[in-house]
Amino acid sequence: MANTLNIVQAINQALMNEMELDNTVVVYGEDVGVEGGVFRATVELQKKFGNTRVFDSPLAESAIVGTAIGMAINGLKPVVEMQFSGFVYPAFNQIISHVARMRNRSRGRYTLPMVIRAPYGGGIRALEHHSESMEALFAHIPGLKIVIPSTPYDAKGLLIAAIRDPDPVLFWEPKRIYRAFKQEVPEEAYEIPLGKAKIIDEGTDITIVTWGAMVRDVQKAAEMVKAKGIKPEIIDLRTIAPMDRDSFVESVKKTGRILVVHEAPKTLGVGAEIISIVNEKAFLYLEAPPTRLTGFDTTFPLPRGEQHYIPSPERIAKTIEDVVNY
Amino acid sequence: MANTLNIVQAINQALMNEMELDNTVVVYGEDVGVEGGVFRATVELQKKFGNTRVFDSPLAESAIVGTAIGMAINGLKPVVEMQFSGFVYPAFNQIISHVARMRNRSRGRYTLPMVIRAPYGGGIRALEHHSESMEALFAHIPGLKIVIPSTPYDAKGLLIAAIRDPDPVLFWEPKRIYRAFKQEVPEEAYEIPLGKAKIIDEGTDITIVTWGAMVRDVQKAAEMVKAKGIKPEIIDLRTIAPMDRDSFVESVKKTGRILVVHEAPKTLGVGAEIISIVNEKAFLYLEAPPTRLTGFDTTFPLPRGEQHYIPSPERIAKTIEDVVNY
Amino acid sequence: MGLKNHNPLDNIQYRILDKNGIVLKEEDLPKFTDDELMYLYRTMIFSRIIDEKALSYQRQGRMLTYAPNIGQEAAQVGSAYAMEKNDWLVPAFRELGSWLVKGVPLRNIYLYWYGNEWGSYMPEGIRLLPVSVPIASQLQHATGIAMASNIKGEKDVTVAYVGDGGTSEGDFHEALNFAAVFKAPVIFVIQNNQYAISTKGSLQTASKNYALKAIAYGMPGILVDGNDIFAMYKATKTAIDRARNGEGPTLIEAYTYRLGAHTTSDDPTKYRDDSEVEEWKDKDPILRYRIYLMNKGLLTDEIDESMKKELEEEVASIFESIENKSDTEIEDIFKYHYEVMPPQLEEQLNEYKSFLEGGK
Amino acid sequence: MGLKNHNPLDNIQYRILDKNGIVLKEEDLPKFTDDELMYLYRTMIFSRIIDEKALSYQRQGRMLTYAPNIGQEAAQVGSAYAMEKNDWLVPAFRELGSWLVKGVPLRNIYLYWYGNEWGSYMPEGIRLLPVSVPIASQLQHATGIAMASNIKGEKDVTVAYVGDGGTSEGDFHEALNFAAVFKAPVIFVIQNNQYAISTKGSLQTASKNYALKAIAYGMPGILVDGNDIFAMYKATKTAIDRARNGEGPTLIEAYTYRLGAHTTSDDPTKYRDDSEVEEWKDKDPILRYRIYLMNKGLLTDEIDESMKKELEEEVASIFESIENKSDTEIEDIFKYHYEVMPPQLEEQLNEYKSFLEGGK
Ligand SMILES: Cc1ncc(C[n+]2csc(CCOP(=O)(O)OP(=O)(O)O)c2C)c(N)n1
Ligand SMILES: Cc1ncc(C[n+]2csc(CCOP(=O)(O)OP(=O)(O)O)c2C)c(N)n1
Ligand SMILES: [Mg+2]
Ligand SMILES: [Mg+2]
Repeated sequence: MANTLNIVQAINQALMNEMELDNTVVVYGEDVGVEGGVFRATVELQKKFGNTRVFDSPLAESAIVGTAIGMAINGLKPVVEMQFSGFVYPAFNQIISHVARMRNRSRGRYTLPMVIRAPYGGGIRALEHHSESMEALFAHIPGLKIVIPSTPYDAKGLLIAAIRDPDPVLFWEPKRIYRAFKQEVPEEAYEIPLGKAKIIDEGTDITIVTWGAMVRDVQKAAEMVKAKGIKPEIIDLRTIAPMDRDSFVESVKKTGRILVVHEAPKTLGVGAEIISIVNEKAFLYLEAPPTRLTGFDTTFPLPRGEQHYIPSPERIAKTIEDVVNY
Repeated sequence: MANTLNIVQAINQALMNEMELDNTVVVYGEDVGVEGGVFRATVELQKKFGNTRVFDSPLAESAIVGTAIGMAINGLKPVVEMQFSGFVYPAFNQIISHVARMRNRSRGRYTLPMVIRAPYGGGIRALEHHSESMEALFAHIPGLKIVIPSTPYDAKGLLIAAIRDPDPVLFWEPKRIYRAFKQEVPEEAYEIPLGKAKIIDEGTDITIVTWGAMVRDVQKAAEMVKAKGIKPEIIDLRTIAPMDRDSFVESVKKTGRILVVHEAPKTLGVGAEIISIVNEKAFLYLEAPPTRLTGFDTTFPLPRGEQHYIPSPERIAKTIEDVVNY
Repeated sequence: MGLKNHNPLDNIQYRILDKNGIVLKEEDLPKFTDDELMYLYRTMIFSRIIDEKALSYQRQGRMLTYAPNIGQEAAQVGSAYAMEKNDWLVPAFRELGSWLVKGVPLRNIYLYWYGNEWGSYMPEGIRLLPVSVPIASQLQHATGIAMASNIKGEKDVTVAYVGDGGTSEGDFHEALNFAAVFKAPVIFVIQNNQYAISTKGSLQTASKNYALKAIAYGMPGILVDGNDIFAMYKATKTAIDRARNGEGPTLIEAYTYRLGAHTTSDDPTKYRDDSEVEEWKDKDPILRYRIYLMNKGLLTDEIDESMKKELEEEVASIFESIENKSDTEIEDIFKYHYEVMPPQLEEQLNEYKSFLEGGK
Repeated sequence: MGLKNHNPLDNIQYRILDKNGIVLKEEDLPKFTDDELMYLYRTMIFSRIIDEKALSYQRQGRMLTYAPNIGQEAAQVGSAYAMEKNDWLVPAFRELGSWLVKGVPLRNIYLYWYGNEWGSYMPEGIRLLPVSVPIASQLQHATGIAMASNIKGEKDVTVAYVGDGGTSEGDFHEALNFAAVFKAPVIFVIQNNQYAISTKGSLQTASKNYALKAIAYGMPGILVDGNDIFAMYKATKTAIDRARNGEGPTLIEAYTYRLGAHTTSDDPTKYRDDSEVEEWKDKDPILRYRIYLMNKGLLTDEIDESMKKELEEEVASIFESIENKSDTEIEDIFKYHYEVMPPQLEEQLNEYKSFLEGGK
């Protein structure tokens, strides 16, 4: 059985499925219970599973993440929500000092099968701190996994895989496309393996690596350049850490060119790592400088300026041409 | 007048000088007052300037940084200490949400002339969380500056420049070499400009970029390879963000090869950014893959394993040879 | 009044004016001139109109998200009015009434909610920080500002706001603890509007009220009827005087109610009953103050109407002055990160501008 | 005893055994068998010897940094002894006595301070988390473990430790608030040893004591003479029984004193007077308990001597078993980050091993 869902509905269904299949899964966070989350990702869960397994917490991110660590140690699989990824920082100490390290510290005795979900990224005309893309911060920290889906189908399969993963996973949801489009999604639970990128368009002229909401912008740009005879290969990274390096290294060996497109600031954004890996693994194949098209090294602007920040399909297309014509 | 000081003494003298010259400078943090800091960097300050300007605070990093924001807004220049850089994370929200953004948010009305100092890096046989090198986290955040000195002379001049800087500066001190060697340091205040790297050894065969405690290890490695006829150009980055790109870009144009050496984990360490910049600015000059030699993508090991983590002069020398002989 | 006589453990709200506009504590009644009394009324009405018009602009698609203050005007105006001009105000994000008392131009306030960077620019001379979105984080700044006043030997007091939800954050705890340890001249005002978005107080804390949390820090706390503008003024004034006198911080809980939605993105019918809201409409802080002024002969329906009309026109004209004319300049995105723009940023700005100009 | 009768606002320490070994509250005296009484003594002595020997190894350059517990043995052993086997213990880093009660092998404890990763490995069956270095962060885990017990309908109770300094961190506040809101079966034990490294209590908080901070969360708090093993046991047991009975969390302040340095890197003469230390040596928790046992006829100088000798030998032999034999395997640095090692890590491990082997 399949149904047609957008990303936020697919996430909701993933939670429904897993809570049904595994009664150690619990869901909590700010406003996730009675209200079902400010983006409605957890809607109906409390009604269905009761307020022991789905509940509203006090307003304290460090405690939400920190108690999830304790729950995971004591046999549960907490899936907690940060209301926006911009509000995860009060919990940063818990994440870097404990979420990332408990398995290593305890030599495998205490593992943390937990998921931290958060809506992430810009472009929804929001107030300050509601638009950032800071996945690189977490990708730099040994011991973490971070996943960013770009379609309803992937969102559901990746979230289920994240919940079942024996290790902690940060699951950052591109809220700009929460409701942008629908897709056929199986009703039952299924997994999409973490750590595997996906080639969503095969091509020969340039490798484009991207993820999250930018995937659709890249696809639009690809249509524009295809009209000019350029054939891009598009890779949706899906898991940011640990990264599927082979996916783009192999692709670059074929295309000789690479462009990374992301919303996050340029300096030390994930693009920097991808380019460095390409240098290490495919240097002799390179026919043009590996290139980044990213957000600026500025704070994400408020709504009346945000149109400038996220690389537009037009800018992406222009950059693809520049790299191909190098 | 000059005297011979190690790094921690040079830092202490910088604080002495600036507190004397500018009575808006205040110093506080955990154990910095009566005790003079666990590494003695603030020793004698309270005696000299009284406990209104130099004081011990309760054990709460978010408050230490958060109150410094308020003080800076209200006309002071706070220089606060995080006891170890591994304990800055409770303050991460204050740093990313406010330290980095207050000037931008307020359109220049509220600026933050403040400094956050912390001993950083590994190699002192310490307990968990006392050895990390996480400068990349801060370098990714728009609006921050982060400085890492490598000598007593630089430490003093850079710290004074940081205190005088109208914007907030993170000042990460390589504690492994706090007392490793002494240098002639002028007694009076002087500045070394932020944002400028330093070529500490000129050469023609390979550009090596490094900073902090690794500088000395790189110098040792350079001696080893010089014996084999290789002439490395060594750049001490000094300011990690915003970075002096020209320093290494120009150097690579000359040498055609670059190696970045840092203690931090490889993935999304600062090396990734340097390599990406080199790709963007000097692609056609490259004669070998830009290379990183870094800490592992693991938690920094406890003392009985730490000798494996930090790249040794021998490993550096070997890697230099590999890149030069590519 | 003395704060000592109002132990928050007793869980009794400090109140001067009851919900029918009757003065309960003549001896505590602030000695305001008629002008002052009318100014306070006008400010509450102004706040209400700014909210209502913003909500209607938002419904018409002319405004972005908006967070209304309806029902909390007395808590805001009453507390802010106890401040001197040089005192610092550190807001959370739902303190419109306090901003107005502080003299922030409505233009800025609307620019902020309109999504323009200049909304957070405070004109020189107004000691007010911009909105702090990360809940409770601003309390640290307030304590720091107040500590700086002490260090500099200046007599300014800082007043900081936080919501009931905000009391659960670690920053609340640390800011109050620092304030008490350093005897910082800072007043923390909790606007307990009983909800943090959809989350009720009983899910936020197990303590009987929020004011008593002061005890943990060795500072006085007082529970106040937040819909009584006199009580809010009096409690805040007492705390400010105390702070200015070197006696340290105070925690004030303004027990009030958020009559509207959390923001325009929120639908409160999902989590609370209309009957609860109706009950609180009865306790509307403007209502009771209006009766008081009428009883006193200061206000008539006519004055009231013409005041509202005038304010409505002012609000409309200010909104129109910014509508569709407030896109952020590209340079403005880059300009304010550092005093001197680093080459990286300059390069990114130039690259982008040349892309827009169709160049390379 | 009932917690209700010990209001921390009164600032009176709960005490059963005074510093001269005299029982003050016969009715509260725990009903221990002679074996139990001797076990408690032996454990405190064991703790003391482990500390003293570690300090001497450290002085000889045979041990890395070490954080001694001297003076705090009753607070630790007394509280931990009130736990059932299945109860969870969540330590900070200065709870040696509690670890011993929980049954952690000394080998692990010494491995930890010797700088070996396996020091933090807890043998299966022992419900104790590893040392948490970031101050107060562990309290969140304790609350989470206890919430999970509730969710699963299990009756286990969690006991968590924090220092006086740790109470200033935001995590302390959030963990206690969550615990109270969710009625989690968790006991927070503050070991108030009066210093956070060099920082005295008066610089840490303006409240009269730490136990009264419980009031802010609507949970019971009790101030206990932390050098009285009976009082520590009794207070913790009462709180644990309460928690197991579904009545939620309790905050216990153990008022004690750190007789030694913060760690071997610390020189306390820089910040405190010897006279203060001397005064507290008089209140040594082992001293008063020793007198009690002697008065009771359970302990003689002879038994005491032979017990100490035996324990000293045990400690020495364990230390020797790890000395110079405890370098971390290279694989061990990489192996425990994820259940399945990602290719990146595998590559780094292999590259490094081949470097060591002199290969390419
Ligand atoms: C650190 C942080 N977490 C979450 C949010 C999202 N958020 C915005 S307002 C709000 C509720 C605030 O409640 P309260 O403090 O009672 O203030 P009120 O909205 O009632 O004025 C939340 C959770 C935020 N802004 N910051
Ligand atoms: C978050 C954090 N900040 C700072 C430190 C450094 N540090 C280690 S122990 C300590 C003092 C702790 O004092 P207290 O909580 O009273 O415990 P005690 O050492 O007295 O047992 C400090 C500041 C740390 N470990 N973690
Ligand atoms: Mg509220
Ligand atoms: Mg202590």
